[in-house]
Amino acid sequence: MSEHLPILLVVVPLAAAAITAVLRSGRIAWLVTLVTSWAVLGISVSLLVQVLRDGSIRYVLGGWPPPWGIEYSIDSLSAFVLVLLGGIAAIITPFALRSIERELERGLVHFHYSALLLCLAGLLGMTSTGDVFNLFVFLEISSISAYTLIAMGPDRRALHAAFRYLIMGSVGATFIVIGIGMLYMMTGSLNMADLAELIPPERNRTISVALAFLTVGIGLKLALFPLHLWLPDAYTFAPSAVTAFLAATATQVAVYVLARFLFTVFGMGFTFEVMALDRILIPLCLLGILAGSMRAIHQKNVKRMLAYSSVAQIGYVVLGLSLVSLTGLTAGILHLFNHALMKGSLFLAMGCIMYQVGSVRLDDMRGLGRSMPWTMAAFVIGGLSLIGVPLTVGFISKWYLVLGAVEQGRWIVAGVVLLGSLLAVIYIWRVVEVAYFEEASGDEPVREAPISLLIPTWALVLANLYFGIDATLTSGIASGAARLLMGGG
Amino acid sequence: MSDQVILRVTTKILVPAILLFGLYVQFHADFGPGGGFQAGVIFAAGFILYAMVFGLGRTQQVFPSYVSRLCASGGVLIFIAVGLWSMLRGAHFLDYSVLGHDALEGQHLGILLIEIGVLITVFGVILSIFYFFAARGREDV
Amino acid sequence: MRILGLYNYWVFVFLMMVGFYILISRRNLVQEILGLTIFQTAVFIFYISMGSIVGAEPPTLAPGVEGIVYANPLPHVLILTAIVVGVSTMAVALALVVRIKEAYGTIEGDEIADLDTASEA
Amino acid sequence: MSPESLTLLAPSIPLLGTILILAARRHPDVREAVTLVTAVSLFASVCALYPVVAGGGRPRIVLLEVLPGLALFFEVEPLGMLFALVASCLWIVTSVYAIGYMRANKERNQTRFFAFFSLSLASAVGIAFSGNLLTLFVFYEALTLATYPLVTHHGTAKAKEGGRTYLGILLATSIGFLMVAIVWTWHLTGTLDFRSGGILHGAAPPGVIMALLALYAFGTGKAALMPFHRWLPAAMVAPTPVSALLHAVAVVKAGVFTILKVVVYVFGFEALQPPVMTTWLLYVAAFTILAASLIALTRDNLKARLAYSTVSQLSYIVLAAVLANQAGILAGGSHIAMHAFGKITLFFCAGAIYVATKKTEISTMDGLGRRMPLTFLAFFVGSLSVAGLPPTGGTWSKWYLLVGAVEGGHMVLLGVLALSTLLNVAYLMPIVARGFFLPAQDGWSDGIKEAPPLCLVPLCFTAVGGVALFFFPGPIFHLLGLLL
Repeated sequence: MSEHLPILLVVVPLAAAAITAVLRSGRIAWLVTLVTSWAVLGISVSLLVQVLRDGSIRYVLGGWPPPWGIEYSIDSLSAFVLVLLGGIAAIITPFALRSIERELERGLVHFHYSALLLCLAGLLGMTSTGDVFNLFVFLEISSISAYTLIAMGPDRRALHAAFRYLIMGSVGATFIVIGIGMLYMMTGSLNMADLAELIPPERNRTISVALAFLTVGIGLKLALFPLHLWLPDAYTFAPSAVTAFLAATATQVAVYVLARFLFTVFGMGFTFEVMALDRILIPLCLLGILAGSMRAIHQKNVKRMLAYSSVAQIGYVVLGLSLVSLTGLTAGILHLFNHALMKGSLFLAMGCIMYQVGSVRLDDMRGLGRSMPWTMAAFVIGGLSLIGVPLTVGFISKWYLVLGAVEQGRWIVAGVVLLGSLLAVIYIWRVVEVAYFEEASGDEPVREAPISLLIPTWALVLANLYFGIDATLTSGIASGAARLLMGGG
Repeated sequence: MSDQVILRVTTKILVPAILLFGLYVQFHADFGPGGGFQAGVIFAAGFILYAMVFGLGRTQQVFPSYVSRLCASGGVLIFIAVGLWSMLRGAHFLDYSVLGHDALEGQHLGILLIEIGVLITVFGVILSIFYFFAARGREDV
Repeated sequence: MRILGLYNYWVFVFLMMVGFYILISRRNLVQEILGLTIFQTAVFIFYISMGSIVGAEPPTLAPGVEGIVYANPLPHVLILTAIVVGVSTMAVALALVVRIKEAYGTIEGDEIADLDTASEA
Repeated sequence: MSPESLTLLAPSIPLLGTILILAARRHPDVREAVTLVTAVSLFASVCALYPVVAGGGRPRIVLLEVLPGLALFFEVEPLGMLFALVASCLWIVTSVYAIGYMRANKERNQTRFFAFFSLSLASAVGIAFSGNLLTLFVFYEALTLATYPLVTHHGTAKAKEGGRTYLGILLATSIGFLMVAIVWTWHLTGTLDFRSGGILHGAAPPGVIMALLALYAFGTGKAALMPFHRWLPAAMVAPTPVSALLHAVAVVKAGVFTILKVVVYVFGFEALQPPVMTTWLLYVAAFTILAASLIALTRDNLKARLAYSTVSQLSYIVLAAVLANQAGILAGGSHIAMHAFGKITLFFCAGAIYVATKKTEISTMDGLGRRMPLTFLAFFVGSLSVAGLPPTGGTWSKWYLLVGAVEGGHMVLLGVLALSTLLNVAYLMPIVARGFFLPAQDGWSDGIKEAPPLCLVPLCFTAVGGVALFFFPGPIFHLLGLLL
């Protein structure tokens, strides 16, 4: 059975999505989702173990050998991302039960779980496939289900946010299809490993244009500054559990796809030496870090603040990739993982507040430090992680990023990375001050969130601490994956 | 539009023909252009035509929206089941060769089942979308 | 001649730009969807052109027929998938527009933005 | 118990104390007993380590590996031993004082106060025992965060404002400079361990060493080198016990301790000899000494004046460290202890005056000395200690500082130090003089008496301690001698 794990990983949530769509009870749909997400976690962990032990896994679909058939290929990088996806899904599903019941209409609940599973299946597929067109299909599966997930948000603005996301996401997807088409035109292959060998290393106009289309297309999905315009609204108005899920998974997988294309498919030499893409990406990332953090400071809605912070954090991740060094790549991959943990816990804390207070505006958070001590403590720890305080995962990311910048003598990069941290102090502390120093304004006392919401939140918070204190595991995997990407190029 | 006699009569004649043509496209796919995809759309078109002439209520008596959704999911499940079946037979996911006595028969059977799955899903999805848009803003459904 | 010979690629670029222009210049949601659809359709033409070979036969095997140049079927298969994806996207987009119309009473982007700022204040 | 496990035990005691304090939140008496027991057992376990370290041992225990090749570990060396001794000894005194102060003032949120106080001590001991730069950085940041709720204890707008400055400057300098310096050191040497003789010597050209020195000096915001000193006066919004222990001893000493440790174990003396330019940093420190003293002269708020005095005194230690010679290290190391006893006495007095009279401004303290003779006597002794005059311990550190400056050939610094002593006298002695010699102002002198015993005893104890250090500085110099 274990040889089929790569495909089961995608098929199980897909089947579960089909089943939950026709269930009439939200609770049973939730149960199916829960079982599925735990199964996915189990499968992805065993895949990671397998990959670390025996090296990359390849699985051929339908008995058609590559490059004709679709191939699933899992190396240490994809297995790492798969575990992240499984873990986040497994933690957020228990949270979703009560949070979603409160925020959604009754009739929509089982559709929500169906879309969630579909989105998960798409993300898992994107991560495990070795075929570029298959990747596009999974990308669209996850995107379309993400649009519907966002549109289910309790506020009517969610609809408009989802529409904007849909338009920009579809443009991005179309760009990706064009890029893939051009690759196919030049090489006659869609298999990643095959493409990597067939793409000529020297300058070639079609391949260059393909790179441009793919980078912009993925950049749109990734919300890479300045293509991030859809992200703040979408994250702000989506249901809380959905925001946490998307913030912790969708952007991370998009980064994974970018890394796959830039390093594995096009190859490091072509992307960064011939095309010098780093000269474009690094300034954009730096601008993204600064602009995202500055915008975050001025937000009145804390979810939107965190969304802008995500724009900045995506800048960090892509910055790591575009340093094109072992340390830089390790930093990027680590931050991909770590950012998911931070944002996951922060958005789950927002979900707890939404559940009890019904709003996540800064003004409505007065006195929450007293009335919701556990939730706010989770927020503070998540925030400290975002800032990059030692013993949290954020510190590990910053450590590698700064090290990568210092190695190459890029002082401006190191400076901006740390400046971003300081800006994070400002926007996180705005919330802390309101929650802890201002008296509650409401008439009726706010109570602590129920334990079923707190446990998932704290599970992520503890993960923030654990992987910040003992980062040997994650950094070992990340540097292994980085070596693979560098060697494969 | 149910008071237009010509429309009603034409529709009554056309709908079975459309459905039959759908099945033709479905099963002729072994030898020429066609397949579950196109067939599903044609099949759904037959129902949609019926609904436009005779009203949503009557169509849904024949084919409730819940069943259309069941179809949409069921087709996907058929597809997955075929994949798992070949897996249980010891081959990779969706490797039809092991489904029959020999590889040729297996391929035949496999693609047939898959196409039926596609037919059902596409039909269910198209019809669901139609139901959704048509029912929007109305009290009677 | 070479430039004219690639006319379907010119059509692709033209349609793509038309679609993209509509997409960014219109604030009506339905018109935006139309722009998006034209934009996507352009890509279909791109893929189909890619698979065409002058004088090629449809790629079906028949006993006793050999030595024939077949058209490349793969781009067509790919684009069939892409069409399905496009249709699904459009379905979701239209469903969203219906919901937006119900919630806001308008499908003009500017008016929706005004309503949003009004409810923010 | 083996020295290694003691090394681990010492920082865990206050950590455990924090948990117990939180658990005992409903019973103030139990809670306070826990605080005292924790403080005493911490001091006892640190003392138990003293013979080992004084005998030349360096007990070491690895906590865990954070990144490949980069572990969190404790290693007790003489400098850290000294810092831990001072901090844990004074914590006992401060605990007694804090109980008296908090109860007399009927402060709110006392559980939170004592819990975070204990947590701060855990971080301080962690800094003292840290075996490499990473461990030090971890506990350095932990100390910043653990003291934030103490600084903002009152929760008023002013406290919030002070907390902002406090956190802003400390985090900005540590993340912005210190972390870069640490990462750069790691990049250059591949290790962050504290090793005798330094790890940077010969690993980098003089220009890089200079840049690193600047990053370390300014990155250690807790050392309050100008222009990054603003957080210390801002932290004075905290209740006085916090100012006394943390902002005269634990936090600020953690800063200068970091600089000392970096100079001794990361750079090494050789790395800081010409052609590496260090003179400019000496002058920055000298400027801080004089400027802060001058500002202190202008402050009427007693705690603010003491805060600026601390800024000035911290730069003594920075100056001593950057001299990078033997006398300098003796001066810097011993000044950690000497200044601690002097300054904590002064803060205790300020707190006692506040408890007894609710007065914070110096100009309103005329004649108080006759009502509170013990407090003002202790204040006098503390002032002598801070100014470095006999018969107090401060004399020794100032002496070695002068020797170090002469050895290093920096005659200008002699003048600076002399001037600074004068300034010390000028901003501290008038307070004593006002208290004893000026006539009491109208209307308030009736009914004022010494603060409650729980406040009074500690300040007498530290004042006596300051004098005792003049006569028995042996253990301190024995420890520091091990470094040379």
